[in-house]
Formats: sequence, C-alpha cells, structure tokens
Amino acid sequence: MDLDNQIPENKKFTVFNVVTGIILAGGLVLTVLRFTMGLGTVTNLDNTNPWGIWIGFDLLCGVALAAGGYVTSASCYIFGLKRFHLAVRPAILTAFLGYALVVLALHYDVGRPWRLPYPVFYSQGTSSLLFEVGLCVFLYLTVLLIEYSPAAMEWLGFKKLRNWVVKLTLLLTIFGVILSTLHQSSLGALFMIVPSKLHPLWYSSYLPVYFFISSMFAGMSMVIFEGSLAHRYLKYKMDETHLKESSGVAFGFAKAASLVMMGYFFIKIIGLSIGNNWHYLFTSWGLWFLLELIGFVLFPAILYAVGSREKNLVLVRLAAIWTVLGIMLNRLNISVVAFNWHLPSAQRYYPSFMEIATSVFIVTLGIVVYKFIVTRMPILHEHPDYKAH
Amino acid sequence: MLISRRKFLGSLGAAIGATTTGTLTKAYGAANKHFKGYPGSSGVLHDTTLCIGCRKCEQACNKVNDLPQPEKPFEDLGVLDKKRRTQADEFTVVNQFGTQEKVFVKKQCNHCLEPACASACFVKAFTKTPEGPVVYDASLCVGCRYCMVACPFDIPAYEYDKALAPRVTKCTMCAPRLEEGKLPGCVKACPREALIFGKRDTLLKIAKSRIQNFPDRYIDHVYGEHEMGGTSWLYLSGKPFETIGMREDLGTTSAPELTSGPLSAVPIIVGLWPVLLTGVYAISKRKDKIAKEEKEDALKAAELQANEDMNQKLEELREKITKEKTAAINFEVKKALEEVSKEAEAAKEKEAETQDIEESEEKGKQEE
Amino acid sequence: MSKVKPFQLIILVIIVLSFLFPFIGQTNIGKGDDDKRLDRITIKLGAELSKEEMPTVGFLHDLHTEAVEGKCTACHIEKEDGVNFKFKRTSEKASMNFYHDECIACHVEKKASNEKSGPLTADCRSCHTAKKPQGSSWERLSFDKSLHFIHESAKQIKGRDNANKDNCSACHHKYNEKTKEIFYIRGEEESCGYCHKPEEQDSIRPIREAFHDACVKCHQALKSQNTDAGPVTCNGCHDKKQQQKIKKVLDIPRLKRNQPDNVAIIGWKAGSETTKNHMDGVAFNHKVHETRSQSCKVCHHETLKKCNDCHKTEGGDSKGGFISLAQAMHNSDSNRSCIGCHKELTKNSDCAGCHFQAPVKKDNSNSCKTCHNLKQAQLQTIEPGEVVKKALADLLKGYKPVGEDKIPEKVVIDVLANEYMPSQFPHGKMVQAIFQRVEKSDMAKAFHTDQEGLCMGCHHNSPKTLEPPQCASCHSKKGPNSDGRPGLKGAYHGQCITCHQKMEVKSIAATDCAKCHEEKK
Amino acid sequence: MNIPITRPIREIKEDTLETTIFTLQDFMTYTKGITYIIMGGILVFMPLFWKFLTDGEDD
Repeated sequence: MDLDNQIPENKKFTVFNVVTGIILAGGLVLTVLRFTMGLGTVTNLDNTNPWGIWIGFDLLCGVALAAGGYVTSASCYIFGLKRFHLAVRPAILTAFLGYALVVLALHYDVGRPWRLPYPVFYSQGTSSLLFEVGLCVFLYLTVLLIEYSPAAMEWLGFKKLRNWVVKLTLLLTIFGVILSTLHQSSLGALFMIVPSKLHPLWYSSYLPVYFFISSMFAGMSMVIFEGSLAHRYLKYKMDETHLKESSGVAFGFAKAASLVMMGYFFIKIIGLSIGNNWHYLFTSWGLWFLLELIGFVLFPAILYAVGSREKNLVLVRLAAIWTVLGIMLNRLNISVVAFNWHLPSAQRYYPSFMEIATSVFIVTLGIVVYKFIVTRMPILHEHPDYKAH
Repeated sequence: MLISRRKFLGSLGAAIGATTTGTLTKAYGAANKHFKGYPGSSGVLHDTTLCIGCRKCEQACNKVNDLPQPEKPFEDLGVLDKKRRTQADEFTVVNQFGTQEKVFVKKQCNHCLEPACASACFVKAFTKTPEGPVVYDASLCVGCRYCMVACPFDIPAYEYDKALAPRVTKCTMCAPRLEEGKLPGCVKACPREALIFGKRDTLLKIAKSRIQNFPDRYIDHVYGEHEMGGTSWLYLSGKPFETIGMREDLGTTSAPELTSGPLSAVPIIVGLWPVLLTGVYAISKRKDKIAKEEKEDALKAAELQANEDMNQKLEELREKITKEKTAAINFEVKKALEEVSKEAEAAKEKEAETQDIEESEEKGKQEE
Repeated sequence: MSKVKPFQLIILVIIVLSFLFPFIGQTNIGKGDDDKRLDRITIKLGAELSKEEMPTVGFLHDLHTEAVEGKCTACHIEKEDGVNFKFKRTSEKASMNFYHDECIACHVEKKASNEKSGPLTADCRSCHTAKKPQGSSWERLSFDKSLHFIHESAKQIKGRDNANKDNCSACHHKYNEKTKEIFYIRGEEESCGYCHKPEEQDSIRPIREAFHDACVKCHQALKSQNTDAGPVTCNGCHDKKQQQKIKKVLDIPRLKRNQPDNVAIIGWKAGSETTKNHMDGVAFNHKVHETRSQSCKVCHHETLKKCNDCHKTEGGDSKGGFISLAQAMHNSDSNRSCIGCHKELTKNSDCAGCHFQAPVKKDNSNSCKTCHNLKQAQLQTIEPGEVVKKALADLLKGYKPVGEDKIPEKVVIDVLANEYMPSQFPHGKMVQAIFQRVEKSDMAKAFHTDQEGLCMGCHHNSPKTLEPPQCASCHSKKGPNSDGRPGLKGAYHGQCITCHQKMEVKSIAATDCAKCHEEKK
Repeated sequence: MNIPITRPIREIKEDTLETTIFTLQDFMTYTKGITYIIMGGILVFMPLFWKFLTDGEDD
C-alpha cells in the first residue's frame, strides 16, 4: 500500500485550484505593488499607527497558531504521550510552514527585508524584545526545518541522513520548547513598552505569560482543527493508524486545552485585579474585553470539556475553531483594536483592502504548499520503509 | 549611580570576569541601580508662554535638514488651525491650542534620557549620545517601525512612500550642527527665545527660577524633568500640559525599565527549561522502562511456568513409559518362561511387538 | 458545506463586528443641550436611595408654572402676604404617597378636562427617569450694586419701617430671638449671607430659601397689583440671557450706611501714647474704593464691620481666623486685601504691559512709604480725618511729568539687523501712549510717583534715570545667558511683543515681522 | 548661549579598561549582550552534560 505519490486524477479546474489561482495571482500583483510603490500605497498604515494587520494577524496570530509544533512534539517526545505520535509530523509541518510564512509576511512589512538577518548577525539590539523574538524565530525556524526534514528525506530517499537526524529528535524538541517559550512570551512583551498606548484592560505586566499560555491552547486547537480539515479533504492520504487514532489525538488535546484555558481565564482575572482595572469593565471597552474573555476563552473551554467528556468529535472541532478565532481576536485586540485606543476614531487604523488581500494571499500560499507537501511526503501516514520507529 | 565595567571584549570569559569583578569590588545591589543619564548633556528648554507661533523654527528645521519644501509656505499661519504631528519630512511642527488666549507648542523629538526608540530597536539604530541628542543610523535600520510603536510621544515618522529604502525620520537636535559648535536650527531661528539650548541641568535651573519668579505665569511643573524617565527637551507652560496636547499620564517609568522585567525572565527560562524538560523526559522514560521491565518479568514468569508444566508432563510420560516397559519386559519374561516351550512361529510374532515399544521410547527422548 | 450553518453565520458576524468595533465603540454620539434646563428641582425624600428604589424625580418648575398660568396657589398653600414655598403643605414632611397623590391627582384632573397633562399612575418612568440630566444652565444671579440701586430706588417697594423714607428696611433686617420677630436698625445693615448661610444653621433659613421667599413673594405681590415687578419664574433670574437683559445702572449714588470718607488705618490704638516703633499709618480713601468695587462685601466679608474688629493689630483672634491686621492687608493671595486687589488690578491691559514682565520679588523699601504715609505724631495733634485728607492729596501731587525734549522721538534698533532691516522704533509715540494710559487712573498716578519712573517699565533693572544703559549692556547679542537672562534678540522681542499682547495693541500681530522691521530683499 | 560641547563622556581609562555606564538603556544592552552569550553557552553545554550524565545507562 504505497500512499506516497498517490495523487488523484489530475483535474485542473477544481474549485480549489481556481480560487487559489486567483488569490495567488492577485497576491503577485500586490507583491509587485508593495515593492515598487511602497507601504504607503498598499496599506493604511501611518506614522501614528505603524503596525497593522500584517503584524497583528500575520505575525502575532501566525506565531501563536503555529505553536502546535512545540506543543505536540513536547507532549509526544518529552512527556512520553505516545498516542500523539501520529499528530507530530502534521503539526511540525504546519508550524514550519507557519513560521516560514510569518517570515515571508515580514518581508512585506519591514522596509528593507534584505536586512532581516541584521539583528542576528550584524548589529544586535539586545535591549529590545523584538531582538529576542527575531533571534528565537530565526533559531526556531531552523529547528523546525530540521525536525521536518526526515519527512522530506524519506520522500527523497536519503536514508542515512534521515536516520541521523531522527536521533536528534529529543534535543530538537527541547530546543523547540525553550525557543517557543521565549518568543511566544516575548511577542506579548513587545507591548510592555507602551503602557500609554494600549488599553489598560489588555496591558498587563503578565502579557508575556498570557501570550505563552494562550499559545499552548492555540497550538492544540490548531492541531485539532487541521486534523479535522485533513480528515475531510485528505483522507486518501491517511493510513489506517491515522484514521483509527486521530480522534484520540483530538480528545486528548481537547482535554488539555480545556484545562489550560481555564487556567488562562483565571490568570487573566488575576491580571485584572492586580492592575485594578475593574472599573473599565463597565465601559464599551470592558464589554469587548469580556466578549473576548468569556465568549472566546471560557465558552470554548467549556465546549472542549463537554466534548472530551462525551467523546463528541463535532463539539471538540467546533471548540477548536472557536478557540482559534478567540486567539486571533486576542492578538488583534492587543496589536490593533485596543492599541492607540485613546485616539479619536479619525486617527485610528483600519486595514486597507490590499492589506487584507495580502494576508489572504499568504495564508493561501501556506495552504497550497501544505497540500503539495502532504500529497507527496509521508506526513499523514508512515513511510513503508520506516514503519518501526 | 555609576556602574563600573570592563570594556566588553567579546569573549565569554572576559565577560563573566567583568561581571564578577564588578560586583565584587563595587558590591552594588541589584535593586539600587539608578542611572541619571549623561552628566553635562545638552537639551532645549521650550517656554510655551513665549512662543508666538511664527513657524520660524519649522522653516529653519526644513532648511538645515534639507527637507522638501512643504505645500504651503511657512509664512502661512492658517496651517496652525489643524493639529499636526511630525511627519517624514517635518521633524518639528508647531501646534496651536485654546481659542481666546492662544498657546503655541512646538513638537519634535524630546530626546529622552532613556529613549524608548533605542530600547525598542533590535539593530541598535538609535543611540542616546553623551551630548544629548538621540540619533538614528539609517544604515542599520530594517524598517520594522517598532520604534514608532514604542515612542510615547508619537514622534518617529516613516517614509511610507519609499518602496525600497524607507527611513525612520525624526529630529536629531541637529547633532551634526552641535558637533560644529552651532546651535540647533530651530533654536537659532526662534525670534522670541522660546527655545533655549544649553546643558540640561542649567535649563532645569532656569525653568525652575522662571516658575519661582512668575508663579502666576507658569504651571508649577517642568515637563520632561521626569516624564518617561526624563527628556532632554524641557517644557514650561502656563496652561495644564494636558490641554496643550502633552500627555500627563505617561508616568515616570522609562522604557528600558518597562521592558527590563520580561528581558530578565528570558535567561532564567534558558537556565531552567533544559533541566525541567530533560527531567520530565527522564521521568517519562523511566516510567516507560519500568513498565517494560515489568512486562518482561511477567513474560519470563509465564515462560518459566510453562516450562515447568511441560517438564512435569514429560516426566509423567517418561515414568509411564518406563513402567509400561518394565511391565512389558516382566510380562515378556514371564511369558517367555511360560511359553519357551511353545512353538517357534509364535515366538517370532512376539518379538515384533517389543520393537514397537522401543521406538516410542526413543521418540520421547528426542522430545526432551 | 453547501448550506451555511448557524454557527458559521455567528462567527462571520463576530468577525465583522470585531473589525468594526473600534469605530462603532468610539463614535461619539453628540449630546444635545436640550436637557440643559435651569428649573429642575430634584425631589429628594430624606436619605440616599437604595438600589430597589426608583430614581429621583427631576421636577421642572417653570414647566408647571406655565401649566397653571402662574397661579402659585395651584401647588402652594397660601399664607399671609404670599405663599408657602413647600409643595401643598406648610412645614410638615412630605412622603412618597403624598407626592404621588398630589401630583397625579392634578395630572388626572387636567387629563379629564382634555388638557395637556403630565404622566399618570402607570407612567412611573416618565417622572422617575434614571437618565442623568446633562448639567444645568442655571446661573447664580449676582445682586450687584446696580441691582441693589434699582431696588433701593424703586418706588413701589415699601420699607417695613415707616420712620424711614428709603427702602432699606424692606429687605435688611435683624432678628430678635426672644420675640421671634424681625426688626430693622438703620445704619447697621449687613449682607444677607452674614446670617443666612448656604445650609440651614442655628435654625436660620438657608440663603436660597430666604432669597426665594423674599424676592419671589414680593415680585408676585407687586405683579398682582399690576405694577412693575421683577421676575417670578426660575428663568427670570437664573437664565444667563435674562440676566443680561437686566438694566445696568452705571452712575450709582453712594450707599448711605454712615461709612467714613477717609480712614486712617493704624497699627496702634488710636489716641494711646506709645513709644513703640510702629509702621506709619495708611491714609485710605474709603469713598473712592466704594466706587471701585461691586459691593461692600468685596472688602468687608458679609459683616460690614470695621477691619480691626476681627483682625487685631497684635496677632489675630478666632473671629478673624487668627489673621492680624497687617496680614489681612498685605496677603497677596486674597482679593480682599489691599495688596491682593491691587496686584489683581495690574493685570488690566493698561498696566500689564510693564507689570506682567516684572518678576515677583520683595518690594523695595520705597514702595512701603507710598501707602504708609501717616506719621504717628501728626495723628495725635491734628484731627485724623484732616490728616488723611491731606495725605491723600499729597499722594497725587507727586506725579511729575518729564519734559518732552528729554524723550527721544525715534530710536533705530540696528544692533541685530541681519535678516531684516533695522527697526525704526517710534519711541516718543510709544512713551506718550503709556503716559496716557497711566494718567487715566488716579491710582496709577498715586503709585507711579512720576513719569520718569514709567521709563523703567522697559528700561528695567536700572535705577531711575532718563539716560538708561543700552539693552545690549546686559543682554548678549549671542543669545541667552546661562543664568536665564534673555539674549538681546529675546529681550527686544520679549519686551515689544509681550507688551503689545498684554496691552492689547491688536493692530500689530506678533508674527507680522515686517511691521517692525522690513524684510531684506 | 554657546556651550562648548564636551566630547567623549564615555571615557575609557586605558589602564583599567573601565568605562562608566550612564544610562539604563546602555546597561541593559550591555548586560543582555553578555547574558545572550551565556544563554548560548547553556544551550550547548546542557545537552553535552546530559549525554555525560546518562551515557553509562543503557536505554
């Protein structure tokens, strides 16, 4: 039973192909625009609002949602929960692609993308939290590439190298967890420098902790979410173990995510109390904050709990989508919505159509590459030659 | 407090050596580290009560920095009707506040003692110079705009219209002119001396003496003395600063202080996580191992049991066979003795039977 | 996936909302001024409301006055010469039921006669609205000298004391605690606020009630006699626009309360022989100061007593808040004190040109003498009133003009000329303008003993002279000094621009450079 | 007012190679620079140490 290179009949004009084709073509136009006319033409950014959704969505959400990589590999290899083994490769792949796309998106956002290696290799601004993010993302991307590489090598048939790399798994996993802890939390800490600009309900000295903790359930939810998508559209690529055990992975992560989210909910409340920001709850900002906290943390946490208790896969998947949306809401709130909250609405930022289109382009690119890899390499199934791990 | 350190030599050994000697000889506690900024650094005092809103400073700034000519000439004071902020080609702007009694306030980089932009920059493109100005080095800048996010005064601007090499721009306090011994362009141009250049300490004294001499004219506060850890640019005002577009809720905590917490948490994670994670790994591994061992033991025990059972059976079988054999032999002997005298044909038939028994005996031995 | 499921729809809506939020949430819906009324009376029954209770009622008085066509008796109980200002009762406490019954009864009646009526029983929330009123346009009515004179001179007002022809006794009174009667003593009138405090004190009615009772009652009575009467509605007195319509009498005769024309303010007991070195006394022109202030209260608090009744010379006592006479007169932070009030006057546009620029510092020894000009010996020999009169006359004699020939007509300021042409400064014209402004006021003339001294307004920090040193002697061409002294450019511009701004010389804008020095072409 | 601009304030005393840090910003940059190097060292050392620690055991 050779699942590799088993590609369904080559229908060129499927709905998927046409839609992605259009988006990618549009993306190319935008890319040309961005690099010929500048940020001012493509985005609604201005001097008062220097960061838009390319940072808020592409970077912050991208990194948070790509946390599945470290969460899954850590639970499998470090905590020894072997039942997550089949989820490791898809998760690592998504994480790798996620980070690669984050870096790609940064090329659009920063002024001189060819200087992106500067902070690491040329002039180290060590007092900056962005330096830490940059350094860790760079290192972690490397780690993810190595972690992912066995799949590619199996596909290409580099047996010796593959076996050698596999021996590094534990080391890479530990590196991955350390680096993820650092940059996930540092992304939150980026906003520690702006107590005067970020709304007090979102600004907290615990921001790094919030970002790290929320990245955990973001990653788990993303793994469940992807799993359900793969199940629907890439079923033919899965081997029997995958088909049989993937619901087990979903329930396991559902239980874990539910627990972590409950904890997250309470540390958010503690932050509220430490900052003495209760009175803000009764403003319109407060309602928005409560929507995020109750509607997109507490509610999906309960959904997860019920779903995993009753072994209800639909509920768990719904909760996963809900949580992913909640994470996006949280990251966008901090970077865009509650940022510069004191300014009159005329001076606030609102993404332009082209900015949104570029983000969609990058996400689509990710899906296309994911599909390309998954349909060719042993991600959702085990390579017949390497059955015994 | 001044902290003494050895020049950073780049090697780990030297670095560790330096930190240890530093702590040993000076014995400074971590909690009392307090930096007062560069002694004798320069700044500018802006007395807003004197400003007449003539925009001469804007004009001078435009000229000394070789900026493009604005749409409306600097003589057009109608520009003041709208609130403005610094832009990529406007390092300083004058804003007008109040309707009856108009107050004019010049806005530009405040050249913080502990600049947020420098603290935020991940390529050290911003530097607080000992002379006072905070300067920007475009040759390092990546264009991430975190400096603009970080700046509490909303000063740095960005060349959004440039596709390939956009710079962050802001007032430089005319650092190049200062080096030549010249005054900053705006200070030189101000007809009213609403801007005075000098040592920050001196300016603070002047500002305070003005407040003391004219208590009715000034709010009893020098803006910039402590805001965000203090700024090189200081302000005096007759109206509450909040009403002339200067935020009073920024606090006195400087940007590096705000981020020092999360920054110091990082190394701890690197120190602890490997220990913790390998620990967890070891525990889970050990659990696996124990589980495996137990399984193996159980297997062995089962095998042992099986062997014993079989041996017993064999033994029984053997005994049985031996008994049968002896019985048979006895029987044969008896029979032979009894029937020795019988006929020769009958004796031949009996011999064949004995041979059969012997064969089965051999089989049992082979099984053993 | 063909059919949109409910939860997909919800998610979509939430995403859309999340993007729109900052704009929806932050859009300020303009708050109209419609809610700003001045006749709102909050009906409060005792203590703070508990959460279960309905919010208080904001009763609109003028609305109801209009509805009952000005008949006070529709809601208020009549008493001798007027009505009781409590709603439908005299002194007893009202209750919730009382209000409900009385208010709604009237509303029902109105409704029955097909007239526009107020809310009925079921419309609880019409009266009990939780909505906070958006402030009030209520304005305090200042009963100034002009208004006082209008009442004082009004023929239709009759005093309670028939012995006196004037109206004073109609309002001013004293209270006899034993007989519980009010009476009037001529010459001892005091400000109403002396007894009637903002809140009820020692069972004396609060000022608000006293005023409303006295004023509205009288106005109402006069109105019913069809004579010219003052306002009777809330609006009439407390609306800003209505207040501006009140006639202003400018030339007001002096009030008659046996006050002196001139006062010798002395730091020792009059007539007592003393060897102590006291400060000389101050000749105070009471009559002139009366015309300069809006009411007696400005200096005398509410009591209209002599200063040293409360502010004793040797330290103060509790009556005067432990403030001695000297402190009371010199406190620069109080508008009641001489120094404080005069300091405030220097902010007038005629004075501020020079005075704004002068830093706060210890006055020189000469400045004390300007006021303290009564020798102890003089006062013991001659009748004090005469001495004061003479001293005051001397004060004005001191102002000596400077010969016009000694004042340069034109000064060319060219030390700094660089970007601009030298400034042709019309020195003579300027000086004359300042002289004119000073000479308008007796006070200014009294304090600026001669014209020569006025030069020192610009030529400051120099001893009084007609040949002051050059500005550049102190102010450096190179820029400000590190002691804070302005540079020459700053000094010139500071002096001219500040003076023009403060003396409201509007014809020359500070930013109009070419007005003073032509641009170099 | 023309104040001569004082040049190198961050004096380096040649004999001791000592300099003085005047701003928290410089202090953070400096100390974090060293710390990052140490962190790198830890990341290299710890796996090796782990290897050394567990080498004798048969997995």
